[in-house]
Amino acid sequence: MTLIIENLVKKFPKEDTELTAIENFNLVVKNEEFVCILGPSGCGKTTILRIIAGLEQKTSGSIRLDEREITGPGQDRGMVFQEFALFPWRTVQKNVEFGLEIKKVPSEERKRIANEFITLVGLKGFENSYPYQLSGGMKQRVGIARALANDPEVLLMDEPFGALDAQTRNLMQKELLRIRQQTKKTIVFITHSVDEACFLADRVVVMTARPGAVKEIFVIDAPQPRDRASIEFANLRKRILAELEREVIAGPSSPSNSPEKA
Amino acid sequence: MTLIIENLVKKFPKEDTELTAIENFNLVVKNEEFVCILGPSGCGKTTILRIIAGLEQKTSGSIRLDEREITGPGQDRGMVFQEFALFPWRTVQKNVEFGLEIKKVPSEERKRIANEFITLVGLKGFENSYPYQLSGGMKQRVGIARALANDPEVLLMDEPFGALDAQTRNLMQKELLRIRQQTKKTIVFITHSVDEACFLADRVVVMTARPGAVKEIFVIDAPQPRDRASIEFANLRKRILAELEREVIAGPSSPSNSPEKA
Amino acid sequence: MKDNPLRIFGLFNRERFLANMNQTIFGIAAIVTFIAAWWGFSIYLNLAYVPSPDRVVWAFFTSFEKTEISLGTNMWGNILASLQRFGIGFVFALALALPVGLIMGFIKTADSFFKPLVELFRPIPPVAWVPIFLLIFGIFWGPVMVIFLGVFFPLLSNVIFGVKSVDQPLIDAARTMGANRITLFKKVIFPYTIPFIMTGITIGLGIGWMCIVAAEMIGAVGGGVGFYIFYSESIGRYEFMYAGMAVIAILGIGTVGVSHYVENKLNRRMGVK
Amino acid sequence: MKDNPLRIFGLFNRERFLANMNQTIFGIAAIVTFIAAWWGFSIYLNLAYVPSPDRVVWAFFTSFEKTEISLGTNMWGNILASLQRFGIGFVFALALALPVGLIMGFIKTADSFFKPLVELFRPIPPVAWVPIFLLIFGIFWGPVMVIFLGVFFPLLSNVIFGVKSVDQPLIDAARTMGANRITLFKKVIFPYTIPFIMTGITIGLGIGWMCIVAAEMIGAVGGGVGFYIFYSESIGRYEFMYAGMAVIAILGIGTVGVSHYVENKLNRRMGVK
Amino acid sequence: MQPAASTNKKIIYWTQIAPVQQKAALLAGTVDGAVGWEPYCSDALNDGTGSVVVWSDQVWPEHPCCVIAVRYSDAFPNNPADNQLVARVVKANMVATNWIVQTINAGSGTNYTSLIQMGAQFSGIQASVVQSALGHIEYSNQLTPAVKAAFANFTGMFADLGQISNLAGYPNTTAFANAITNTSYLAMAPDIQPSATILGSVHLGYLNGDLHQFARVVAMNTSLWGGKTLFQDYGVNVTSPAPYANGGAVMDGFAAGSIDMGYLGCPPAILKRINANIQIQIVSLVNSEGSAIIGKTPINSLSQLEGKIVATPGPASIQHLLLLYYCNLNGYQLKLKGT
Ligand SMILES: Nc1ncnc2c1ncn2[C@@H]1O[C@H](COP(=O)(O)OP(=O)(O)OP(=O)(O)O)[C@@H](O)[C@H]1O
Ligand SMILES: Nc1ncnc2c1ncn2[C@@H]1O[C@H](COP(=O)(O)OP(=O)(O)OP(=O)(O)O)[C@@H](O)[C@H]1O
Ligand SMILES: [Mg+2]
Ligand SMILES: [Mg+2]
Repeated sequence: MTLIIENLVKKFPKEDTELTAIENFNLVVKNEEFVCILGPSGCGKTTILRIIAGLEQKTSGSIRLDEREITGPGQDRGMVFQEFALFPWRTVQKNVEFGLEIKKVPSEERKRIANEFITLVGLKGFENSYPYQLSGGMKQRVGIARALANDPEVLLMDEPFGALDAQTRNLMQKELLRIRQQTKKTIVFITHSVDEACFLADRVVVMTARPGAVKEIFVIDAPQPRDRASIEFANLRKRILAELEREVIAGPSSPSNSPEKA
Repeated sequence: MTLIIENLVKKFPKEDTELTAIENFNLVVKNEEFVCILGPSGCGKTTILRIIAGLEQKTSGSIRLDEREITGPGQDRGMVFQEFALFPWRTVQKNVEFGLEIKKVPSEERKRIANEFITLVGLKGFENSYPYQLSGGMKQRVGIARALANDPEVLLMDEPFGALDAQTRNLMQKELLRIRQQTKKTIVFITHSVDEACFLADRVVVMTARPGAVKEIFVIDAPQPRDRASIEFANLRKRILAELEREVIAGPSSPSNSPEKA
Repeated sequence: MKDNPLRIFGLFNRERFLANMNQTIFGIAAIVTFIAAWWGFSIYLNLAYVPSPDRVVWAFFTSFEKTEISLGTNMWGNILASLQRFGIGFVFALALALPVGLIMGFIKTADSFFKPLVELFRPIPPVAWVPIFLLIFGIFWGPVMVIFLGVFFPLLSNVIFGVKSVDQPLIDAARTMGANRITLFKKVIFPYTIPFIMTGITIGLGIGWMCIVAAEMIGAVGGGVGFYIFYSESIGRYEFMYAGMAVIAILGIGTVGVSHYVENKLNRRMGVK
Repeated sequence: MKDNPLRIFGLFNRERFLANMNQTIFGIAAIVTFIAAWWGFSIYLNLAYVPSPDRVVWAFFTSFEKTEISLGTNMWGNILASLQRFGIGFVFALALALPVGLIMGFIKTADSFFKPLVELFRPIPPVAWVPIFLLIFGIFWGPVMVIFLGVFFPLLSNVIFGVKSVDQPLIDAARTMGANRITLFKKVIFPYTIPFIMTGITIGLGIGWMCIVAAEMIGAVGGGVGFYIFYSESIGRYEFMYAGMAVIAILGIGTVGVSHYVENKLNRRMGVK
Repeated sequence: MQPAASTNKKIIYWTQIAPVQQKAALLAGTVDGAVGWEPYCSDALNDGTGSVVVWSDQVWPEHPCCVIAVRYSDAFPNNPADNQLVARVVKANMVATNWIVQTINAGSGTNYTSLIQMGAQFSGIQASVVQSALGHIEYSNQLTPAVKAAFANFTGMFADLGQISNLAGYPNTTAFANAITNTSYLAMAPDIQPSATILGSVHLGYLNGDLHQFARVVAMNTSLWGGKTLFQDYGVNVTSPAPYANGGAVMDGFAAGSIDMGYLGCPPAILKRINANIQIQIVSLVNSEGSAIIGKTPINSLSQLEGKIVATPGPASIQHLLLLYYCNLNGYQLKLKGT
């Protein structure tokens, strides 16, 4: 599926005025493309993902999926949340089965799929644990398994590996690439790790500080699997880091953009 | 202050049996030392930090601060939480002032200190925002400012920079080192970033997978500020990564360690 | 799941055990103090309306054994009368408040329509309806209707409150997995609302018992435990009045106990801790 | 803070405005339908106890204007009587339930001691005390005591529940910043508990009005709006009875309104959204 | 009857307390005076708790008090069989009344002893109190022109008080009083004989502990009438719900269809017949007189009650009307305590 974002603007109310979180954001994500979004903390990454998911209303602009304007959430777009959003009254197993239940997948099949993804994220043995019994990283992995089990065409991932240790993170990255290879998903992926972005993405989008817009897009045509030790990889990392650094040092414009408060 | 942990064990109830999260953990953190803890997701890092903070009761073993057994929390140990734990009814400013209010610091002084640390974490302009109005990384930074403003002798930090972009993270790392330099704090710091550990720590502790214990300790005597591009740095990173990799691949022992369930 | 004998030892916690002991001792001390104080007062004051505890206990058992000639029944008969009205009124309230509350919480339009009506009637204390309901619906259905109102409104408010307070991130997550309004409702909102419903039921039970006592006292027809209390007081047999109050308290505790039992069952089925 | 004129335009949301319009229209439709149905029924049934809306409105105003000779007072007098008892009973309940609840929620030992006593008395519906309280405490303080009980227990439960449901991570955070039990209490538990207290007060207000109506009907001593309702029914002037019920409803809405106002003020001072 | 001028500052307060509890209230000091029905007046008087201010017959000689009313609807009693049942209840009441009057006149004997005992049990009051109470109640059944005139007079007072605003379509109080009294059953009574078979059943309401309605208690006592109730003796099975708290509730019982006939005071019958349009007729008198205003000893006059509180059974009762009337007569204003 192709995602077209044009002149997207999003404002939030803030105290007596308003805050422009996103301003004139333009991006096309092609079918089966893997796009990583990088940007300073608070620049609007989560906000954009939520708008794509249909969970947040845009203030103005246009956002289309295969030429259909997005008006609400749908099974075609799955999301991994930055703050996990697990159902506290469901066990790990039942959390992962949630989407499959909705699709009315038969119980046996549901179990099989759920177990597959629970194993994939390394949580075998915790099928019957409740979210409050898990560590931060384990919760995050349940969220990933839940989104993957549902097999959406577009996968929206908000810092999905942020709470994982380097090794688990590497394993998960490889698994994600394998799954993408098999299932031809379109993926929008938010991360703070330039290394991760370079390892995964077809294109890396660097955003400006608040109000968020596209600052620069890096196309990576190195074939998968990529070698982190290669010179090209190191060069790319450096270029992106430099770009980001400039943005963070420039800093966000005043948080309140009402003329009187400026 | 010197922290001595001996034969620490922590068990949690799990379904009909119990889960050993920590087993025979031994560590001495010297006065003014900066120790980083690394380990696979779910290995018990948060649990150890909570026991040091006095928020969780150990199952057995001994944990002492300057020869006094730790029995509960105290102002001498400050903590930055993995899941932020901001007071939702307080603004950013009021959250940061919390500890100072408790210490009965006069209002003017309180404001000055709070503003200093809010600026330090890059949240100027958001003093009057409530937590729900912040992005993930912004919340995390409020948590850091809150702990620092309180100026504890021992600083316990649980993945404090996990939700930050690389640049902000770098800035924060440098600020932390500067503060440590000035205030001679003892710091226990949990991270998933080997790079971060190598950049910050006097010693890096690598933990085993569940049940968590100390696997290996790396002493880093390179002087601050360290050069990430240096060969020593790269070598150290590689060694630690290799150590971690082995642990993750070995994987945790069965989550339930009751003999009947094994 | 096989039980693990180690667990009993592993989890046995000496401090917790002692703490529990302490609590029990304090609790018993409180009750003993209370009874002693009561007994002392009853002897010291020597007033008919402060009977000693043993008189009340005696009256309690007597009220069950002996038929009260001027009422033509004993306590069992009165309990039956109250319980019948209570049960019917309660079940009707439950049967109406649950669907209406869930729908009002979930569908904006329904809320806009029903809310003004609810807000019109809710502020009228159910007890205020007693006289007119006795007239319109008679001595059986009158109190039933009062209980219905007494249970209906707090339950409705709680259900609506529950539906509206579902964590937004959970709704978001379910929607991205393709939940439509119906499944959202079945799999997220309803499980989330159960504790609120149960709170509403507990409050409703309390108010329901109050309503029936009031209705039976105000109407003072058709028997019931409330009537028994009123009657015993009016002829100055205060120990029987206190016995009647104890019976009402026990009935109240019983119904709340049943509701907690159901709550636990439901929670277990829903997998909520 | 200066007001920002842009904000008014920036936040003006056509869809939200239309949605609100829709809601208002539905609400008005509901009320109109109700009044029309009532009017129709009253004409169709032609029963004394289903007076038409205009009769009730007329009775409402008449009850304020005209002194009822056989009572020696008008509605104002009855409102005064009810409001006095209500106010005193409510304030006493508040003054006792707040500290006791906070302490019981916070100090294990206090909880162990008081809980059995609370659990002994709570299941007795406050209304069941009406006859004996009237005898012991008289026609003024009797109803006051009933209201006291009616407000005290739900408020107490809510306060305890609030204290116990404070988010553990927030307590943890405060403790690591050196909060001792007192500051923990002042800066975390109390602010967290405010919404629970307010819920308890709202429930307590509802129960309090129910108690006073019941007490005034059962005892029917010393006037009050509950008495007025009962009296009007007993001589068959139903339109005045409904007027009395409307008055009670308005008093109820008024007190809840005051409590919401206080809640908002408090929340603003505490910085809770 | 007009309210005293508002310049009149002489106020007596009232509060509503059921007669059964009035003595306790006097003792507790909650009130300083009370107006109630027998035997509760005598109960307070006999042990010196209270002193008489005035007996009701001193204010309104021979005033009617309780009556038997019957509910009129499309269903009952609209045929000869139902009319028979009503007449037979009236007859049984009449027989019981006569028995009471004779027994009281005899003043002793087994019948007298059991009468006193019945009264004591029914009202929960000592036998000696019942004995003196019976001396203040006039038991009679006939709806004489004087009784009807008294009904008309009461109706007029209610109109003056503003408690009623119309006369149910009748041109004046006399016409109304005539319309709600139906003497035909009393007229049928002399010819009615006991019946060997049960002809039907009647739901009959009555008030809690009111010795005015003693005839019903006597009629229901099976030991006096050869193992059945007097009503059964006359072919009627009588069933009753629990006793009603006041006459207004009995009228509600009629409206709700819970009872077919009932014992109640005439004021609530008049008030609710007009205001609530509850279709009843008064078919028999039950008693006259038998109420009193009393003060807490040593209070024994209205002037001593000035500024004090008097307990009444409630503003719809004849006792309340008595107090109101007597206060007005003596230039006092009655005001609800606490307002
Ligand atoms: N309250 C609890 N009840 C039961 N089990 C728990 C509880 N808290 C933690 N655990 C278990 O203890 C183990 C260690 O958890 P902990 O949170 O310390 O891990 P961690 O090292 O911080 O992991 P991460 O890097 O993912 O945050 C996990 O297996 C977890 O399931
Ligand atoms: N509900 C809200 N109300 C008001 N402001 C909001 C809200 N949600 C987000 N914002 C603001 O919008 C801006 C962008 O937030 P967003 O969460 O999209 O950032 P982000 O790029 O995801 O940051 P991070 O990397 O820290 O998660 C922030 O300044 C934040 O304060
Ligand atoms: Mg984000
Ligand atoms: Mg952790």
